[in-house]
Amino acid sequence: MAEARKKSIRDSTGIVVRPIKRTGTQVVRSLILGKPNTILYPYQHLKLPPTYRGKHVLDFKRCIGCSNCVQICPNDCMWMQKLEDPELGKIERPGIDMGRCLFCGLCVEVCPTVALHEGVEFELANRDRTKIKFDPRDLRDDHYADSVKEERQKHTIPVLDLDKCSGCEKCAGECPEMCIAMMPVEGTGRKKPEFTLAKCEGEGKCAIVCPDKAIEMKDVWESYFEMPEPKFELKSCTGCGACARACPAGAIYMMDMPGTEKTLAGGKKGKPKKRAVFVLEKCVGCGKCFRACKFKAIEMPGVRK
Amino acid sequence: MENTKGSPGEGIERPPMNVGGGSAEERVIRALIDGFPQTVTDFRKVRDGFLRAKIERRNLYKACKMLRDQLGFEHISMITAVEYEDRFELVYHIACYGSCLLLELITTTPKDDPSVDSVAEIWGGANWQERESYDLMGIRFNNHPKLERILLPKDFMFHPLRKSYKEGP
Amino acid sequence: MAEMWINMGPQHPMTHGLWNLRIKVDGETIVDAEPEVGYLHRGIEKICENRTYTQILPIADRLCYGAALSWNHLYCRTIEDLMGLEVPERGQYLRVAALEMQRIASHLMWLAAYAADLGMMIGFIYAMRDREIFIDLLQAMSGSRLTYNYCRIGGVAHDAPPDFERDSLRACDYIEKKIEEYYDLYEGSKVFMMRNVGIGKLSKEDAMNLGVTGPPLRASGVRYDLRKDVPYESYDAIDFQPITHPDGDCYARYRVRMEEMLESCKIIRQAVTKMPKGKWRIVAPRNGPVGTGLGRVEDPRGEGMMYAVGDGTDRPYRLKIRSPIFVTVSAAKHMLVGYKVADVVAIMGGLDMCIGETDR
Amino acid sequence: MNLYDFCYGIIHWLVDLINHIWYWLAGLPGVFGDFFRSIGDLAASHGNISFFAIVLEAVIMLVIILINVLNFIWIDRKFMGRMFDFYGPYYVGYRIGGWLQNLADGMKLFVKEIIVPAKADRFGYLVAPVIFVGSSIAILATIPLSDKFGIFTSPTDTGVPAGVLFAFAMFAVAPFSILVAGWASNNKYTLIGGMRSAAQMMSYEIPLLLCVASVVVLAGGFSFEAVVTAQEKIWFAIPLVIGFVTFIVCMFAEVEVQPFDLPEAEAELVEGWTTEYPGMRFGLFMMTSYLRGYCAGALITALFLGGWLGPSFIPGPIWFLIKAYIVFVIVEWARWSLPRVRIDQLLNIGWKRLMPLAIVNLIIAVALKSMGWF
Repeated sequence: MAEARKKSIRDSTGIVVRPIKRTGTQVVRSLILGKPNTILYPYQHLKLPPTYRGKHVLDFKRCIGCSNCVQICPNDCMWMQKLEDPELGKIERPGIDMGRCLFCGLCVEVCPTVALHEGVEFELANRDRTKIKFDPRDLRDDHYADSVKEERQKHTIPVLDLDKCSGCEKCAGECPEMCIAMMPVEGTGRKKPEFTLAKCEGEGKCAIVCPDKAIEMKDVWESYFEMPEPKFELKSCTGCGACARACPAGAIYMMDMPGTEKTLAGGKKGKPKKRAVFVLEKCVGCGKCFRACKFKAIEMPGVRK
Repeated sequence: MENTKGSPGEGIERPPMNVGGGSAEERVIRALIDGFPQTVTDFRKVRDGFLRAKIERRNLYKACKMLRDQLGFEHISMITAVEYEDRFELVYHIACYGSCLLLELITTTPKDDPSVDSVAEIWGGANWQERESYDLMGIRFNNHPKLERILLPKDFMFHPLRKSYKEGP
Repeated sequence: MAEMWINMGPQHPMTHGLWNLRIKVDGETIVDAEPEVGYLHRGIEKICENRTYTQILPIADRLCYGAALSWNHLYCRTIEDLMGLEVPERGQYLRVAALEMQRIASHLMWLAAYAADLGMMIGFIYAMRDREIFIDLLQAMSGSRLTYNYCRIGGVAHDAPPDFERDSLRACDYIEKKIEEYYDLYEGSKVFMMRNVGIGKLSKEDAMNLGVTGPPLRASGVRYDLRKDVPYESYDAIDFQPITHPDGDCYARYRVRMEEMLESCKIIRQAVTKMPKGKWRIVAPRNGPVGTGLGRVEDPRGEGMMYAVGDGTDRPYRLKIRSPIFVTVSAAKHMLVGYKVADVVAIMGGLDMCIGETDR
Repeated sequence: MNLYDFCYGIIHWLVDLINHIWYWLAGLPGVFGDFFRSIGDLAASHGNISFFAIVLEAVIMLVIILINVLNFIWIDRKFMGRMFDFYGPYYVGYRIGGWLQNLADGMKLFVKEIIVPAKADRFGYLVAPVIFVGSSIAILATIPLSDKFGIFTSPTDTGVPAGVLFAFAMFAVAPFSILVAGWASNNKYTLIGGMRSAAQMMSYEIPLLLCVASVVVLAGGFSFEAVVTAQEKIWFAIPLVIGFVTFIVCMFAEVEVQPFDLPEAEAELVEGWTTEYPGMRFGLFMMTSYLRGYCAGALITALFLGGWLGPSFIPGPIWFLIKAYIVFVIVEWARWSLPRVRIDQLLNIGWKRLMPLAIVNLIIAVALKSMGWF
């Protein structure tokens, strides 16, 4: 039909009639047949799709305060704020400065526990610049996250709680795909089960058989971004526990190393030195341990201080 | 319209040597190596339709002239200036409409004397790109028709894309 | 008559965006023209050197506000070439569909600005109204209306929204019917033809030599379309024809863009129906390898290229952006000389200027 | 019983009312009484009453026309809105379709600050709008809405004998004021805008007046009443169809409507010659351009579409206004659907296309007249 239109200019007889006929039918169409194309804004609102990237919504229960979103934000418009919450205790949640935010949606994708979402509210104008710096409490909405269909797949993996684990190796024998291997933890003389998650099918036999309930099957979201892994050097670790306290995901446990007690003045035995042990399945790659460690015991390639 | 899979750029007259797609690459390679034996080094075919070659800056101009006249490379897509620790690298992407080829010519210049012959006479499209490289990276193009700053104000003293250019002016 | 230099810009209703066209005028006819750019230079190439690969995605969107998605996609292609990644099949088809919708939206934005320049407010309003259809489709896919940030390194951000296929097919039928109406509105009126036919002629040799690419090049008769000749994503699995026009004047450029919109509808239909199921995204490595990556894409305005140099860290060492309009504008002189001052509007409007990408 | 009688009656009744006071004061002793009695006699004299009657007539006509112009602005924006597929003015006075939007705009322009550009020529800058608005309103003086309803000076009067001539004379004063406005505001672009507009009007004045000449030849008289009554049997638009079309196209150029609105070409010159006029002066210019739109409509109906002639169930003036509205809507319709013409194309359309057509039309008119059909 485009070729049919290929008329030379000379015989475009309509000189001015055809465009007028065209606009005429448009008047008829919008006056009599349908309503005009526009909506009367303050009284009528457009329905926005659920994927619309508007004002952020934060689920306090899901968020673990790992500051991944703060690090990935291209405009540095997020900051971690320490809060005192009645039921969650002392927590750290991100606040957003909408004045700088460019609504790119990267923070929503990098969040390991899918706590941060972007709602459909876009009327954020305000006369006072400080009022568009939203405090975490302003962004809080604990049941918005469940209503949103999340595209990332969830798969259940065994999660180890090292304090309860006594190193009895029952889970290693039980696992049908043999993906659990008991690795000795250097210096502490105890053993710790290492999971190769690629082979794990997630039936949870190891969780059932574990005598002291150290292994628990948890739903973990797949991550779209490759997150850095911490590497630990025993030599320079003084066992101060700063990294264990800093880790939001609880992936670092302090285990004491027998035989390193120093004899104190009164001949009594001092407490044994401690060392950090990493459960890498829980790690979300936020780099907080790397920044907390003052003795360079933890290496993370590519993460800046 | 011509037949469905007519070779693109058919409507234009091309130098006689352009025969068939596959052998076009060999022909370009042979022509360049015969024309400039020592100066064209490590010729590589990255993927079909994309060649890469290093060339001395001495006879860059002659090579480009030959590329346009005999081998039918009518379009210079992009001129990039990259600053390394010890050298400047100028990457020329030259495209041929006839056989959909893209040639990446890389020339290096010492760090202290970043100057190279201008190809603005051969391809009109290179004029502004060379001015931009001069403006942002400080590479002088000899006998360029109008080598001035294009993006930055005329009285700007620095070349911002240099690694040494850290904070504001 | 004394020749005098006139400044058409930088703040002028004819220039879409901030650039200045200095024309030397002898009476009414143009003798010489010299465009000046650089008023919107944000130093994006320097910014990208201090950001990680993922953080550059939203910056790449803001290169050209008219076709944000095609620049975002070009950046992703460059980094995928640098890292040697392969995008899953569904991701490629989603990208092709989104890119073609962006092309139609960008051409409609051009048509709106072009009609408004020639004095037809009605053309502006119609084109903007029909562009809304595609903006809504892209909004449902990616989440925002102008800077979509839809492509990710190694795939696409979100899957297609529910009943995406039905909506896009309906949108294509709607826009094809509307383009038929536009032919009445534009080619039907002799006044429009008087202002366009034979104005701003650019010969084939000049177009090729001066580095003009995209619709203005195809309007001068060169049958070269990157989507067809250097197929990327899944364009080779889709059959469509690049549009050319022998004349090379303003009318030819208008004509090429209108028919390209119809071609894009054909591509969208095929892409949407052939879209396979499965993953649409892979996890990209955090640190890029040492080496170089090249992306070459058919932007609605011409041939967009990016050249990235990686140095092993998670930030690019150098990212060069080749903007089609930056080179096409340098050829403005050849299109302008010999025509009237009132034609500058039509000729420069025909190039679909987007200053964001010109000045970077 | 034409408008003059009606106004004469009103003024007469008013004067009698006031004279009661004078004659009551006339009862004062001596010279004071005589003084008030003479005022009373003067007021009641025929000259005084007819003078005020004509003033009242002019006021009535002006009020009617200005209400129509406001209606035109509203129709234009509403009709254009629907043509552009949106609502048009809606919020201000939404029960009557946003009609009050024009008043709101007027109010807004009233409160704007009056700025005179520093280096502008003060006298020229201030006088230009006065001439432009004055001459445009003066066109309306001689256009009667019907043989009974117009500005007449005696009960049996049927309008100014050379009404058509006067109307087009006033119509041609505008280019002078546009030139002065463009030049006086001391801005390069408005100067170009002013000159372009003057060139455009000059080149379209001649074919316009040739068409008018052909109409007057057929009608045999210069007054509107003669022209309209001559169209009793058949409207002049039918025999002189070429003249009708040329007249409309020339009116497009005279009133600076879209295909020919070179002076306000947004693309090249920002706003043409009204750039430097802020506030209510710009409001006056804008309102006057619609007023001239009405005048164009009125002249087309009067000369070609048989002014107030029409089946009698609708009174004369209403017929006149209906036809004027229809012509205006058609002008707007074409205005919003055509792009702008280039300056040289504009001039060669004027001289090479319209001029011959106008002459051919004049020949036809003379031929018809000499064959005695009219």
